[in-house]
Amino acid sequence: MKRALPILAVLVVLLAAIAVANPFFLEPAGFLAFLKRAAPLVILAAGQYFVIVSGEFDLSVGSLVTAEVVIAARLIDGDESATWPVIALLIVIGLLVGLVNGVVTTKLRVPSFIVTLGMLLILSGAVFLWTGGAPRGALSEGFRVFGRGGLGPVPWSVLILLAVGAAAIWLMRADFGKTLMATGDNERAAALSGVRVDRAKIFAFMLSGLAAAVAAILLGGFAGVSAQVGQGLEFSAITAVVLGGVVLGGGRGSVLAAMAGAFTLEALFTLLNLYGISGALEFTVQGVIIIAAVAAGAIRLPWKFTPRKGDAHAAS
Amino acid sequence: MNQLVRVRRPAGRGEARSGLAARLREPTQVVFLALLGLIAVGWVLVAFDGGQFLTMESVVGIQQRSAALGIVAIGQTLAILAGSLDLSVAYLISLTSLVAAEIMAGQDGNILPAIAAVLAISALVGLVNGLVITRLQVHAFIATLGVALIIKGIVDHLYDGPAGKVPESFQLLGYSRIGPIPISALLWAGVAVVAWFLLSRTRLGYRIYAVGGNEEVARLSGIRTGRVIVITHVLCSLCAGIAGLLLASRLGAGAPTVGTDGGYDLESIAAVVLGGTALAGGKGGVAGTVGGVLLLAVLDTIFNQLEVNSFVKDVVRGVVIVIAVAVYARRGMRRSQ
Amino acid sequence: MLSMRGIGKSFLGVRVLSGVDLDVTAGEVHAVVGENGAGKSTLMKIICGVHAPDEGSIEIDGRPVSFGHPLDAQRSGIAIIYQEFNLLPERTVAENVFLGREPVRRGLVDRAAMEEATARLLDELGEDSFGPRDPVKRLSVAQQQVVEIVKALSIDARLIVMDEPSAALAEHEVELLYRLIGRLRERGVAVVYISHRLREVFDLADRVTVLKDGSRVTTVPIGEVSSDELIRLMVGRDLGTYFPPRSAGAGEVRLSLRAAGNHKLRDIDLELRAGEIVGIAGLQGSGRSELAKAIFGAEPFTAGEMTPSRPRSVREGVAMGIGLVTEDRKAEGLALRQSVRDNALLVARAVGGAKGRNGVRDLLERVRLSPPRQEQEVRYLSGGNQQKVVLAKWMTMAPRVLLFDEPTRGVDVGAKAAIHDLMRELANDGMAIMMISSELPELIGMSDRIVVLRDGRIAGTLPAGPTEEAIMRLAAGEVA
Amino acid sequence: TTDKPTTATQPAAPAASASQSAQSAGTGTQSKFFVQADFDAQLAMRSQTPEGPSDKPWEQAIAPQMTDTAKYKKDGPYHLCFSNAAVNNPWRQVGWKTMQAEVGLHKEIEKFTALDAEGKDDKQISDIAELQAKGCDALIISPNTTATLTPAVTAACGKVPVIVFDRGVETDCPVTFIKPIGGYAFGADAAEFLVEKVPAGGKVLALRILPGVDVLETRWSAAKVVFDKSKVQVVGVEFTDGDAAKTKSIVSDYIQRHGKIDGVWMDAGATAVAAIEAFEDAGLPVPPINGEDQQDFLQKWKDANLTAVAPTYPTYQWRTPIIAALKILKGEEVPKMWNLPQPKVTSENLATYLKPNMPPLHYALCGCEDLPGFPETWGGKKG
Ligand SMILES: Nc1ncnc2c1ncn2[C@@H]1O[C@H](COP(=O)(O)OP(=O)(O)OP(=O)(O)O)[C@@H](O)[C@H]1O
Ligand SMILES: Nc1ncnc2c1ncn2[C@@H]1O[C@H](COP(=O)(O)OP(=O)(O)OP(=O)(O)O)[C@@H](O)[C@H]1O
Ligand SMILES: [Mg+2]
Ligand SMILES: [Mg+2]
Repeated sequence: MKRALPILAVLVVLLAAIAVANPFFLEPAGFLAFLKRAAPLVILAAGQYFVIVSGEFDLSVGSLVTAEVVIAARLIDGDESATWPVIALLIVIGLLVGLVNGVVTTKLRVPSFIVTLGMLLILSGAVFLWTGGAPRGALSEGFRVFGRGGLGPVPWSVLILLAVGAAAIWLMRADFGKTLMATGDNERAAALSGVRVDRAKIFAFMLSGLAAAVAAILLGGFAGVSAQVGQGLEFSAITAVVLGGVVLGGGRGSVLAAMAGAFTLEALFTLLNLYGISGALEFTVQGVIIIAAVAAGAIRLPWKFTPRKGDAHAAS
Repeated sequence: MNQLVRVRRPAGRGEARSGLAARLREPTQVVFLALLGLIAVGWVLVAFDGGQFLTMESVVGIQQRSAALGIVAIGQTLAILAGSLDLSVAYLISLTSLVAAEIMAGQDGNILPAIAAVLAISALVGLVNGLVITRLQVHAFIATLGVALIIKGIVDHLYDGPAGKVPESFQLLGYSRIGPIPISALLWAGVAVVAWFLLSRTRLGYRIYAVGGNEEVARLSGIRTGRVIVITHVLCSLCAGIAGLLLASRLGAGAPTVGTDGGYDLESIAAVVLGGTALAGGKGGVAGTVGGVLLLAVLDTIFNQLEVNSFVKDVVRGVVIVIAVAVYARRGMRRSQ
Repeated sequence: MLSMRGIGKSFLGVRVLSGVDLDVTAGEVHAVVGENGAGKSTLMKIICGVHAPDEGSIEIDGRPVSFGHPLDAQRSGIAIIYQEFNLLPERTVAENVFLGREPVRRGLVDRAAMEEATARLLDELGEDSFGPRDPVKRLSVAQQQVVEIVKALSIDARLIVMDEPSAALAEHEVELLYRLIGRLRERGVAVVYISHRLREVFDLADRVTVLKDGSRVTTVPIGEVSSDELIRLMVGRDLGTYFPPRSAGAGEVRLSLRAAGNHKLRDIDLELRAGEIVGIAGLQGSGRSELAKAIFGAEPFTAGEMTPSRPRSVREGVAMGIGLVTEDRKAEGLALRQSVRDNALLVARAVGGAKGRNGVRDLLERVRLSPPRQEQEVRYLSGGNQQKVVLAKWMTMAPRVLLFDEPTRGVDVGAKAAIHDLMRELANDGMAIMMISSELPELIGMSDRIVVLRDGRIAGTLPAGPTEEAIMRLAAGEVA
Repeated sequence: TTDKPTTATQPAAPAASASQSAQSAGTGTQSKFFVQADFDAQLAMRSQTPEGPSDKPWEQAIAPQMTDTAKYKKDGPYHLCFSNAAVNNPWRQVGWKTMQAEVGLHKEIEKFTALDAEGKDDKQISDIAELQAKGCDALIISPNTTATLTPAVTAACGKVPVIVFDRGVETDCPVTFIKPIGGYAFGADAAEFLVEKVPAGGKVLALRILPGVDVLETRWSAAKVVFDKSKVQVVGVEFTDGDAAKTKSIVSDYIQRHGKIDGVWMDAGATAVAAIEAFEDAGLPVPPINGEDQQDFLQKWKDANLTAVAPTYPTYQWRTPIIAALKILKGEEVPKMWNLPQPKVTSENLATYLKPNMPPLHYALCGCEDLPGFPETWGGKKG
């Protein structure tokens, strides 16, 4: 919680600025709409957080989201009865992709940047190879309800977000989270304390894959099938996590802050939109803010490069 | 008090491994061997398909296709060797292609000012990347991603389509060739030779390896590591600027999406690691990168000849890149045992 | 020529040096001695511009200087052989030697000149087992040490700092080093020489400065002290008095090895008993750490027997009730950015044991962590307190066997005594303890039995309280 | 040697001829892509009757000016080559399949070589160069961008008969340029519908995919002309990147901000359903809207009984280049500018275009129903 304070403060300021420009934002419906829109990115950021805090990257989530939506559409093909089996399958696929990322990273010792870059290419190629280039089939109403519908006034995605957020916070407080954090901080020390570091990292990748599956269900539900649904989400998710003060290289930062980072990013987009910053310059503002936020965080702390692995001679 | 004497350890590992077999196991050689293998496979496949593989045109095509990526990848090699990386090259290419074409405005007389402006802007972007990384201590991934977004915003704000006009004389850069060798390939070769020279014959090159190999060791040895990283980023951006010029000459105009459509950011990184340069820095070189780029280009040519669709290409590329790096990683592990 | 006044330095709030004065004159060999962690290396790093002092001033030839970067020191004619290796494994010997100072001709690095100069320096040192073009990653530790020396010599320096240059050298290489230092002295070069081997200090030095707990005790001409006096100055008290009393006797066998071995170790026969502290002695590289890691399961035995069973992984070792306090705390023992509590609970969490979780506070009090602030990140603790956290980490699972590898390296005197007390207390509670230490007095003071290793084999076992000589003889393999 | 055309006579950039007469009222300054003459011509073409078989609109041409091709006459069998810009969206996917099926119809085509530029200008330039060396009898080009591909196309013209379709190039060297009437007609069709259905003073939201693409720019500039002359109020022009989620968010934001939106204009139909859903999710009736001939939109239109129109940019135009190539090689004359008819889907003819067994992103005007492999090849189900 303490670690999340700076980003929460920024978030509150942004939300206040939005409310000034758009009073509707203060009404429950307006705020819920914001939460609903932010939900997929926040969930992805939570998943990405696990990977980053363990000292790795996951660049494959964006194309995984696209692949999941396209797969869902083709398999469901408008058939209501296929909804639940396909949702289960999507989750399995998400976990499986994470498993492969994790195993190749830890067992074959390929840097995760490359593994997940390769996975990005493979997923985006394979899924369209399978569907012949463009999405086909259709999602069922039952599938779409998670992204569109709600329980009374509260959108399902907000409820799912709350559940995912709570689960992520719980996981990080549990043994898994603590050992994962130690792994990201000092892999060797963790291994010599009996932590199964490879397994912890693989699990982190699987959580990221799972988050991508959930985000895909929400995004597909929200707006239907599209081939671009996941475009650029990997960078947004990493940006959100970093914005939350989580350090690339591992071992530092809280999942709450990572999720707050995602909300902040989403609030920033909303705000830029509201104040009519040209769609294009939005990116410029975003770039400046990301650099500034990370620089501010880095300069306050006595920051050091993470020790490079594999130089056996540094220790005497 | 440590009163025990350290005994001399056997110099066991020093056995000379300078034989041909050992040389062939170096990543650079591996990538060129793979290249030869791929050409052989391509030959067979295309022959089965009833085509002819390495015709004059396809050889020219391979060179034309790989020139721009090759130049960017050379720059990226420098950044990665220094332990950094640059995700802003794609947008910088778009920006510089526009700057070049806008300033040239179809006039021969404007070519030199345009080149100067492109190089100046590239150097400036590289300087910003380098300073953000070293002075503001932002991780290279985030720093260059942020700069990429900034450039993207500016380009998208100012341009909504191809703009400017490159004079005929400058288009020769993109289209002329001497026999089977396009000028663009010569430009690429030139950049590669300069980079190779820089890395193997100048102090700066030695320092790049040192900083990428172990920043602390480099610092303790009296190297101003921050300066090296900044210069490396300037050089990397200059390469992107040169690629921007080349693309402008090929397209006859500047285009705001030419860099991103080409995927020059991630693809250049892929080519570099494919060439055996370690993503962590300090190990590898330009020759491997040239091999990596050619490998991707030959792969493309084979796909082109066999008319395989682009989705298969993505899958194969992804698999090739991961397998290549896994092979290098295994090699490294075996050696350090 | 070099004059340092009132140098003070703290790391993360821990005072490492305070008010240190040091004067070195041209042509002098000035030895600096002191216990592990006395601050010798830190002082040297200040001379060489690696660290900036928090207080105090440095003058060279009467002119005040302040080094912001190692380069500044180099330019003032100061070279250093670091205690830790500072080489790039991927580059060649010549490239490492001239790193950052490559000779250039017409703007280009003159490889030939560089390799020639390196070859000449290697020649002077009588080193012919490798050449300037060999990549450093293929060299042995001793050969790498030679490269470090050559690297410092290649700077035409007026002051050369040597931080334990001989630690990894063989006898004849040390001889060559002596001759080299003699020649440097003739040329008027000043040498600051750090070594734990007092013989070398007496052989080489003109004057000696003693550091203790970050302060200067004294500086004297070498002729005015005896070896015993010097030790007393360094340790500051009578040796042997502060070790806790030994236990009455050993209990049941907790762990036994029969002809155990792996790639580094051969034919190890060893028994660890409840209530007993077994000391392990040996030269650097004799396989002591390997032995501990093999028993623990981190680098498992591949041959022989181990009862109750032979662990094949760390987790199996932990499950058998074995704990390992590693020799390099920062690299292998702690997750420095995590809290004291999280580090203390790491083992319990990793193996899923429920024990000790609620009693972390009690545990931290038991290891005498002072003050026991559970939420503080461990990197802000002093070396001694960090080591106590490592201890607490293992105690959460109440191990039956605890292996200590250099448990007091870089730990100050107070914490050292506390750790010693604690080790004995644990033994008295029935734990079997194995302790590796390079500090013979400590080993002699603590152990109920000392096993000496040589080249991965047991060279002999000595009963409680042997002389240092007896250990040395076994360790070095001199036939008695 | 050079692969570069030596022609120095390239037509002036369209910007130069941009009409000054277009008002800059209401929705801001007119796009630099706007060419008054083309605008007028396209709007006129809408009411002209095309020549050719009415059951095969891909063979029809509006007001054709035939060009002689005798010099290209050649005996079969033929080797046709195709440089494709990309197959990266459903429209191009449907078109590409249609083209391949069309090739299958003709025995005299011995070989059909196609290269996919994957959306990269630079690759397409190389592809075109490479294809020229493959002994093609005719080269079909679907350019990735207009301006940047012009030199490459010009170069190819010197060696083989070139057929360009979809996007144009800034040279008239190709034997024929095939396209539907065009973007102005599309944009105007949709805008005129909205002006008719939306009450005076009503708020219209215009959704565009992205700036800078000529075929899309013309759609908006035509709509702009129509809107500026009308009494409806365009409350916003937004770019959606063709992203359904973003479209839905933008529409929701506008509904929130303005309370009510009375009409939605779109420059492409891919995200029309997302826009409709934004109204549904807000619990509001869907206002008059335009989409395109994609099945999901047509289905929604029918199910929700919308007030809608769907101008089209027919995918059947992918058949025409093959037909044209064969005509050229046989020495038959072809229109220099082959303007294909560009029908629009209205409530009246909706039923004929809605094909429930086709995938949601299928384009109804593929003209592929009579081709072998239909409907499976296009992802549809039999029955
Ligand atoms: N960079 C650092 N950060 C934190 N603490 C440090 C750092 N460097 C040294 N220390 C601490 O400073 C103290 C003095 O260390 P130093 O290396 O100077 O001792 P030394 O006298 O050289 O010991 P040895 O004989 O073992 O080499 C030790 O407690 C060590 O843990
Ligand atoms: N020939 C060698 N080349 C490189 N490194 C070596 C070699 N031999 C041993 N080492 C390294 O030196 C370290 C010390 O070896 P080991 O642990 O066996 O000895 P030790 O007696 O525990 O010495 P120390 O006092 O350094 O702990 C080991 O970590 C090992 O990796
Ligand atoms: Mg020291
Ligand atoms: Mg050891």
